[in-house]
Amino acid sequence: MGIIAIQSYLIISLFLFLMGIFTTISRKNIIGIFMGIELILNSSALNFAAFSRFSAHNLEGQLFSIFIIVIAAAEAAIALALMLSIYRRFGDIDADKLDSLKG
Amino acid sequence: MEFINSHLLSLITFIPVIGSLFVLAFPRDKANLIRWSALVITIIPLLLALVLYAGFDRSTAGFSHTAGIQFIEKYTWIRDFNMNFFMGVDGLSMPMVLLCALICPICILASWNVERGVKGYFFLFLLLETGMMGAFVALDFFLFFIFWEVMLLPMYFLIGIWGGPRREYAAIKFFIYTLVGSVIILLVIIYFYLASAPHTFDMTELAKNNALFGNRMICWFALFIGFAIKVPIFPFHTWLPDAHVEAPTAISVILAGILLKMGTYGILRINYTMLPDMTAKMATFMAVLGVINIIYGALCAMFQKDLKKLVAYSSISHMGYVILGIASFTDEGLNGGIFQMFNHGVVTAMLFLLVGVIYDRAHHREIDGFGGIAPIVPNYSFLAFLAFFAALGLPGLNSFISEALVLLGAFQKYRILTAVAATGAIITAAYCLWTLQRIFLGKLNENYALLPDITMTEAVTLIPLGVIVVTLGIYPHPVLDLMKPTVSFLNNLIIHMKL
Amino acid sequence: MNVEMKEIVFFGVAAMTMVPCFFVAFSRNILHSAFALFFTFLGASGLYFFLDADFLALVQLIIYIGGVLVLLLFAILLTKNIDNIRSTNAVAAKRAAAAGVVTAAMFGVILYAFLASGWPFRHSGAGQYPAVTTKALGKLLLTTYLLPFEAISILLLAVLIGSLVIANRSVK
Amino acid sequence: MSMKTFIEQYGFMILLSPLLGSAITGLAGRRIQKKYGARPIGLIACGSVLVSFIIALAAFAAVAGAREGEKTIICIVFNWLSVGDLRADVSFLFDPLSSVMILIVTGIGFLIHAYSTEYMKGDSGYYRYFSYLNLFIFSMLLLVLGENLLLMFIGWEGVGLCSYLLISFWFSEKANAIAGNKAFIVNRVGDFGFILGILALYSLLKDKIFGGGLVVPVAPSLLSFRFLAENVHLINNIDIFGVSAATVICLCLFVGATGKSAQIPLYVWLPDAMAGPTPVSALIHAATMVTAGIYMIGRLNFLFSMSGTSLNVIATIGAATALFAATVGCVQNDIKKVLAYSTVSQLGYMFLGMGVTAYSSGIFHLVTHAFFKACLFLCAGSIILGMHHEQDIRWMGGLKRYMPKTFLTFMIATLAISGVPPFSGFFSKDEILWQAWKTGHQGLWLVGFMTTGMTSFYMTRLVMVTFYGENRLHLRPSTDDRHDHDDHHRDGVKESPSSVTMPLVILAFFSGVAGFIGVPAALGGGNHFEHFLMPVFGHHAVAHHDPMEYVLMFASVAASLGGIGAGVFLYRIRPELPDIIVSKIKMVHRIVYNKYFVDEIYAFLFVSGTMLMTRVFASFDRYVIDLFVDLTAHVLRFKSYISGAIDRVIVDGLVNGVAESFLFSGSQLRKIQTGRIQAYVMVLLFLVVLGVSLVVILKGEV
Repeated sequence: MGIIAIQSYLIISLFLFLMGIFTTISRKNIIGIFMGIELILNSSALNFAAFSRFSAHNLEGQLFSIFIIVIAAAEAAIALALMLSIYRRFGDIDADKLDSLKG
Repeated sequence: MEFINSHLLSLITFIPVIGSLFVLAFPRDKANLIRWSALVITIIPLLLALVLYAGFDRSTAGFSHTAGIQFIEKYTWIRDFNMNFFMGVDGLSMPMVLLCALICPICILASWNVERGVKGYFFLFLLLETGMMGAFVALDFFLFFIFWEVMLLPMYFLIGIWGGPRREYAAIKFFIYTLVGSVIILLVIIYFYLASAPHTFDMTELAKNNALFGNRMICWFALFIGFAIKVPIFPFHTWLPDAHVEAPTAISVILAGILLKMGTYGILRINYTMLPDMTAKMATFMAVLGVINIIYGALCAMFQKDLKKLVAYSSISHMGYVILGIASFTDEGLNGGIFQMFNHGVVTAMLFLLVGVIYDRAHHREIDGFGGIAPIVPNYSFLAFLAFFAALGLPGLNSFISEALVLLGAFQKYRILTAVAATGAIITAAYCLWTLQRIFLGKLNENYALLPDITMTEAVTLIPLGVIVVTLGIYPHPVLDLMKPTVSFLNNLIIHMKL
Repeated sequence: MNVEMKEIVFFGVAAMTMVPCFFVAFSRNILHSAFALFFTFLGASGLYFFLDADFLALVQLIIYIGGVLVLLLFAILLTKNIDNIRSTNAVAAKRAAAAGVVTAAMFGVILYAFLASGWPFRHSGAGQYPAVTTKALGKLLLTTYLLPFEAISILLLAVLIGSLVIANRSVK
Repeated sequence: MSMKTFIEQYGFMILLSPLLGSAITGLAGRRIQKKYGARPIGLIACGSVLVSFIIALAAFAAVAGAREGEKTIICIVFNWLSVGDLRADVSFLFDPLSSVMILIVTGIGFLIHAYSTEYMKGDSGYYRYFSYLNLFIFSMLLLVLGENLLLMFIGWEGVGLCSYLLISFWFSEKANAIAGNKAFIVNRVGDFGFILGILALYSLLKDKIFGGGLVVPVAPSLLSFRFLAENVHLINNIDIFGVSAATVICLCLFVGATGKSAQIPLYVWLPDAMAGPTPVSALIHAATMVTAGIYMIGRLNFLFSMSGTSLNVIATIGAATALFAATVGCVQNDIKKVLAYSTVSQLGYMFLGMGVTAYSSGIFHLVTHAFFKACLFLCAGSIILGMHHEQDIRWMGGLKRYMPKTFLTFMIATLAISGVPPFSGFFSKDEILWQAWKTGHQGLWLVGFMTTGMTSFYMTRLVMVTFYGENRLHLRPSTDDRHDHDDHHRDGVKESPSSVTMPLVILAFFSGVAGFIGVPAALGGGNHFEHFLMPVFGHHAVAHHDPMEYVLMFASVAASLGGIGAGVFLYRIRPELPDIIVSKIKMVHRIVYNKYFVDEIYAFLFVSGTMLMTRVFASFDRYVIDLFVDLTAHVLRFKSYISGAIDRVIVDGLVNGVAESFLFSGSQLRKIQTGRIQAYVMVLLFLVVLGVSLVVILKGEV
């Protein structure tokens, strides 16, 4: 029972979370950014599940993870639609080109 | 009829303003309708002034409700500041009201060919007349100050808009100069209000218990400077030539004819009655200023190239006689001073109208620009000769009587000063004749060979003034008797109060 | 050494979750990173199993891999034009450095939080945790968490319509 | 209705008729002249003067006829001024002095009016001329009849005005206009003295009478002559500036007299006054106006006799002027200029007479001078008419043959002025010289004596040059453009028509006869003139027959005959001699000819002096005062600029600064808004890190 403790889950989710952030920031492609976000969401869902298992001992944590997953799915749909329209409009989906909001 | 009699003064004062509202109502393009209605509106106060003149009692002297002041109208106006609508006329203001009522219709006639903004012009003009009339008859200090300001504003616009090339500069200079003066006067008014026991603005009350006021010298000087700017007295006079040169004819007639008298009227009405002891002390100071005015004005006039500026400086010189007269505290001197105020009003009005006539025809006022036009315009030159000779104080015309009286009165008190003032007559004669000679006599200047003689309207403005100049010269009683009781009252007020 | 079979599998699953992350982050080809993502999600669902959250793991599999990842692939295939896929995915060095800094900073902060919390080892209390969680989750979902459940359904509906509208409208 | 009451009631008509005449011809003249030509205007003018002449005769008769005590008749019209203690009525005083004067004024005036109807024929300003002339008669009568000083002053300036108008009558000529100006301004300078005299008199009397609490009848008219005559002694012992009041007042009044009667300091205007038409010179600048000064001294003789010094001053100035003017008169070439200087000289005589308190002899000389000087001027006028407006005697000559009547009258008048016995000049001039000698002014007598010689000399020169010898009209250089048409007229010099010569004859007759009214006792005459004026001038000690009077009489006759002889010799027998003499004393001649450059000196001293002063004052006004005004304006504007600048720089600066800093930082921050999403995320996370670390640091451990 040694290592399947909450610490390891925390470390895994932390790792996932950090890689998620790294990907979101460094990727030039919008889809890359989207992947980073998915990783972050996963890491948080994992965390919820881990805590629900190890400390809260009730299922609410898991329930919350489910919510996160559902939202992630919704978000993916929207992201896809946006990407399609951006692609059609701008011709490519390079994040740097989309700076019309530049100050 | 009874209503008119009891409210004569306020009628005379406010008819022009009410009339000006009618003028505003007329459509803009009916210039003639506006002109004629303006004329009628100014004729009514003239008639009322004649009624006033007829009903004026020439025997009472003094400065209180019972004696001296007649046609009193007194209504409480602002209760808690004890300001009341108090109007009355006495020997001092009666000739001035007459002069004002006489000059205004003549000026309306003189501004018959104003083309630009006719409605605005006549509205402001009628407002101006109310201001002047009110200032002369107001006996409540606050009311006096209000009319004093009402008189100032239209003047600024009339010069500023309808004036000559440098009108803005002249209008602003005039406005600020006079405004500074009136601000100083306002300070004194307030001081008097606070210093008087039952806080009052009523001039007669203030005069009665004027012993209450402290730092009398400063008050006297403040009032004197405030009014001196208007007269104008020597150091404060530089606004006059500019304002005159730039003002349209009718306005410079009003400015010289009536507004200058406002200053001396103020000194007599306020300085004399409210600070008699100070006035007595400062008599020599005033006399010296008067003589400077005479000599300085005459010499400057001689140098001018522009005819209107020459006449402006000549009015400074003539007003010097008024100052010398009122500073002499003798019956002859004071009577002469006030009579000179009336005469000078008539004479300069005539002179400025003449300048206006020639300016309308030749569009320039250079004295040397003309030459030998007497045979071409005989009527005009006859009137011009009459006016200029009246200006240089030829005996038999009205100015001589007032100047002689002033000199007779002043000689008793200031021997050398009056002698110097008498030399003024020589210089005045010199520049008047020299101007007449350069314009009317000598070789004919070709480009004025077919100068048209004076028209009907111009004649109607000039001839009444000419008649007055001559008749008052021969028989001065009609105006002179008005002021005698008040003058003797003022004189012994100063002499007895002399500390 | 007495490391049990369970812990080894756990290690495997953990590695399967963490290692592809590098590919997701650094790979030049967007497709490769997509596939890497597939393995990460798979690893995650494995971890859920370890947490006895069986329903959750399945949901993860179905929705994340079945839904999200498929959409992702759709997006990649629709938007990439074959020839310049490489360039679009290149990770600008300067940006990576910045990202690295931020990540390290985040790592530092969270690590500090871990350490400051004393890092108590707490093992999984066996027994109180139901093996099959679906029924309990369902009950929980429809009783105490009915409101979020309804809100989520509305959200999904809105998303459904929204994405259709966005996709169509932009054509004009 | 006795003559006296008639005068009291209708005396003012004497003034009214010329005034009406001048008003009618002046105002309506142009239309009358256009419609009916010049005749009616001449008639109206002469008629009005005739009416006043008749009334003057009546007044003279009334005064002469009156009994000893009431020789003065007052005609009060209305109260003109009554202000404070001053009461002046418009009232007229008919007494022996003024009745004599009005006789001269209206008599000679009428003759000159008749003369000028002919002389001014064809002049476009005909109506204007007569209106001014009538106005002059009115003002002169006002001066003479005025009952108080103020009224006299009005007449005084009125005459000045008319002389101005008439001198510059042909004003199209610039020189005439300037001459008119000069006359009026110089008169005005004189009037300045006159006014001062009145002021001083009035103020002193007022102090004395009202100050001293004297019981005085109802408000007296302080300046009226009758009142002055009685009360002037009151100011006897008062001093002004250390000098006795009477002297100061008399000298001031005398300044006025010199201005009006052209004595030494203020005579410069009279020669230039010849620019006016000749009849004007005759009436105004010979007979009437210039005598105003002498009349004034005569009228105020009681005042003048109070201060000996002023009388001496008057006498000396009179004598000096007489001599000075005579010298200048000898060398003038313009006929009217010669006569003008001779007038100044004769006036000097009159002042000499008044100065030596021989008032009646002064007035007597005034009367006789009026006749023969008017006659001389009118003759000059007819010569000028005959010679077609040529005034320079050098181009005349031999007119005896062409204008016999003018020549004859001119001769009589010349003899009169030179003081040849039977004629009037002798009696009046000799009377003055004798009085001068008798009252101890021997020096002045000598000057007077020399002047008599010179007078007769220059008059004879005039006669010889103009009437004898051949006609030199053709020698005249026809340079001046006025007479380009004169060739065919050259020999057409003809006698003037009768209406011109008739007044000449009358005047010549009077200048011959007038002397007999004042024959001195020494010559057996009753000296009726002096006797007549007795009530005005008081009684003189009846001179016993001092033999010296005869000696002086012979001396003066000898002097005048000598003068005539010299004149005949130089200009008739040896006409070339004068040129030789002139060439010898070139310098002296030039100085005297140019009137000792007095005009130029005056012009330089006074005219350009005042011009300089006006320039100084006007520029002082424009630059210094306006400088202050504009300075204050500039200072205010500068202050407002400063406060404006302060506002702008500091206050605005701050505000702008803040705004700018925001702007600046904004623009910097803007760079952050790169539009790249990751940049935002990065910043976000960075801030989270920052926030947490801050919380940790601040709160110690978590």
